Amino acid sequence: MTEAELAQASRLVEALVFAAAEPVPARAIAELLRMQRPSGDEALPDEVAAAVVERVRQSCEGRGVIMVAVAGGWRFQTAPDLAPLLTTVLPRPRRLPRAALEVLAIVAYHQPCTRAEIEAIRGVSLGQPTLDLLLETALIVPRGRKEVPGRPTLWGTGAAFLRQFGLRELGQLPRREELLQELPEPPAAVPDG
Amino acid sequence: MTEAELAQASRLVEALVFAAAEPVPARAIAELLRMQRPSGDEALPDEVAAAVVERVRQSCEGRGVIMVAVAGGWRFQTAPDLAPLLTTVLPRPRRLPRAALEVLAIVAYHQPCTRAEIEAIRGVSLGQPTLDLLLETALIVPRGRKEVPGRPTLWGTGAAFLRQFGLRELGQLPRREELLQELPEPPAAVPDG
Amino acid sequence: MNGGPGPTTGSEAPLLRLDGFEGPLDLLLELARAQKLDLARISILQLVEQYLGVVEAMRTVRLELAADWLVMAAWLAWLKSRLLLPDDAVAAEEGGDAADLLQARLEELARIRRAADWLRERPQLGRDVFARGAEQSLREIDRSGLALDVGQLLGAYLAVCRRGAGRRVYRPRPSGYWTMQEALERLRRLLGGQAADWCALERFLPELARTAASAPRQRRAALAGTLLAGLELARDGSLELRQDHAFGPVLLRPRTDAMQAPAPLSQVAE
Repeated sequence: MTEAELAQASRLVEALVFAAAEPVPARAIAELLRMQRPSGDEALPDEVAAAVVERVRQSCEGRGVIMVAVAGGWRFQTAPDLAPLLTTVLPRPRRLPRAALEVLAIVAYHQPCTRAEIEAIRGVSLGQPTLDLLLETALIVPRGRKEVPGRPTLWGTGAAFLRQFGLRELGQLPRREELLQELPEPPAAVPDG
Repeated sequence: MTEAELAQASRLVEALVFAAAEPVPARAIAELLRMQRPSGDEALPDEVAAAVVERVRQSCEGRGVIMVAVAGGWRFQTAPDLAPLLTTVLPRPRRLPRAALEVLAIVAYHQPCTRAEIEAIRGVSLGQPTLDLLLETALIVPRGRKEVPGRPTLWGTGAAFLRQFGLRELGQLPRREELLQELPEPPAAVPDG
Repeated sequence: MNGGPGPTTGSEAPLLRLDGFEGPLDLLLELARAQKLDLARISILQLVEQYLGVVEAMRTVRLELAADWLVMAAWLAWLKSRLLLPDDAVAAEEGGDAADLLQARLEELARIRRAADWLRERPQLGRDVFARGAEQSLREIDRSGLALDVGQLLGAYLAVCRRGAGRRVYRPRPSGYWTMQEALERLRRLLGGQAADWCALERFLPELARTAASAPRQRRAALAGTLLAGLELARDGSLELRQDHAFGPVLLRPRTDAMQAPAPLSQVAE
């Protein structure tokens, strides 16, 4: 790609990611770039697409709106440091209560798991409001049923979980062993425990 | 404002306009900038707010996403020249209503035929909306007039009919006799000279 | 038993805070943390005694205590007996296993708490970072196409024909015979542009009745109709008819003004 082509491709990727309601997978970006080539059949290596994405990402660094990798794709979001000011003018959804966060953590680490398993770990029953809240926000989703008597539903985290917490994939969660030591600084600094 | 302050103010405005659900009025921008000042009460002239907005607008020029003034304020949108490349057209073909389908079938097998003949075969009158729909889609077209009192229009199938059904010629449709071995002649098949 | 140390040392009324715990396990974890930061090194026996102390103290103030607190207390009392005075090696092993189990449960709960904290600290969408507020649809719906295939078309046609067939039972079938009225119209039309030559009556039959394929009855009806129409037109003077001999061809020609009065009808007819 010439510099001019690269610049135009960057504009296109920027617009695509900006317009999409969900994070845009790298694959979709590469496809768009391929389609846009004068000879649509000509192979556009994935590295070139990745380079264009990286160019866009860098061009946003330090701005008020940045491009981040999340939930298997790319999205624009406001820079985290602006949150205190923005929240004064933007509507804020209610916070997740402690119980909901704990249930979410259990599901994230033990998925797929049943309600009974969740309750056993916390040592208390799972309140309906908590379950409703997690389902409503699609932070947890049903993942089939466990083949035991009663066939209870198995729960797992949904794509909304990754989006909500800005995670690219579940693998970005701290490892189990790390949890009882000093926690790594979010998002993914080196653990020092 | 110092250059650093101006840069930070631009980031904030960019983030606000990006995250807001509605176009952001200049007034709201000025208010946010005032709040951000260490001394919140200090008057921030509107011109300064306007300068910050202009700075953000210019910083987007030539990018894939631009800031534009629309009714009610500022908002981001994808650059107009990119829209055709990004827009996905979803074909949602309509279904023909039953009546139109029947009329079309009659015309296909009895063309050229008059409205009265179509009505005689269907046994109900042919509503204007049905006829209009078929004409609009060019599935049927006028094929001259019948030399009887009133000189009614004769209808036949158009080229769009063949295209729609992927036919090379009308002869590719199954013959009437193949479809209707046991059925008597419909009234319109009566010889009329 | 030890007096139960509150979950937070120095708190003036730790017992009243029992309701603040999410169940017995929560309290146990809190008690364990008060012992040591490293859960792997806490004393299970001490923990058991602390829990039993809290529950006992609680029962002196309040009569009722949720069942799960008592169930846990009973289990821990059993565990304590196994850990303190094992009857035999088997009981001692049981106690050890149960202590390990409790340890593992507390560690898992602690892990989950940390994970929940970690999640809470993440910049959250809609709380700390914001996605685009306004929707921008880049989808266009194209309604111009038609969901229509040959199968539908044929189905519709069959439906129409079946419906029509059913209905015609109650209707007199159109005869399809050539009426005199039709013959009159046809004769007038054809004779209009015709040279004043004699023509056979048969030539004025409708297309259909002239072909061999048509039914004999239809053909005879057409012939009769045309003859009658010819007679009618001869009577009002617009054409002439003639038959040279019996069963010979009936001839007709248009009458022009220059011609004489028509031959008497009676002669021709015979």
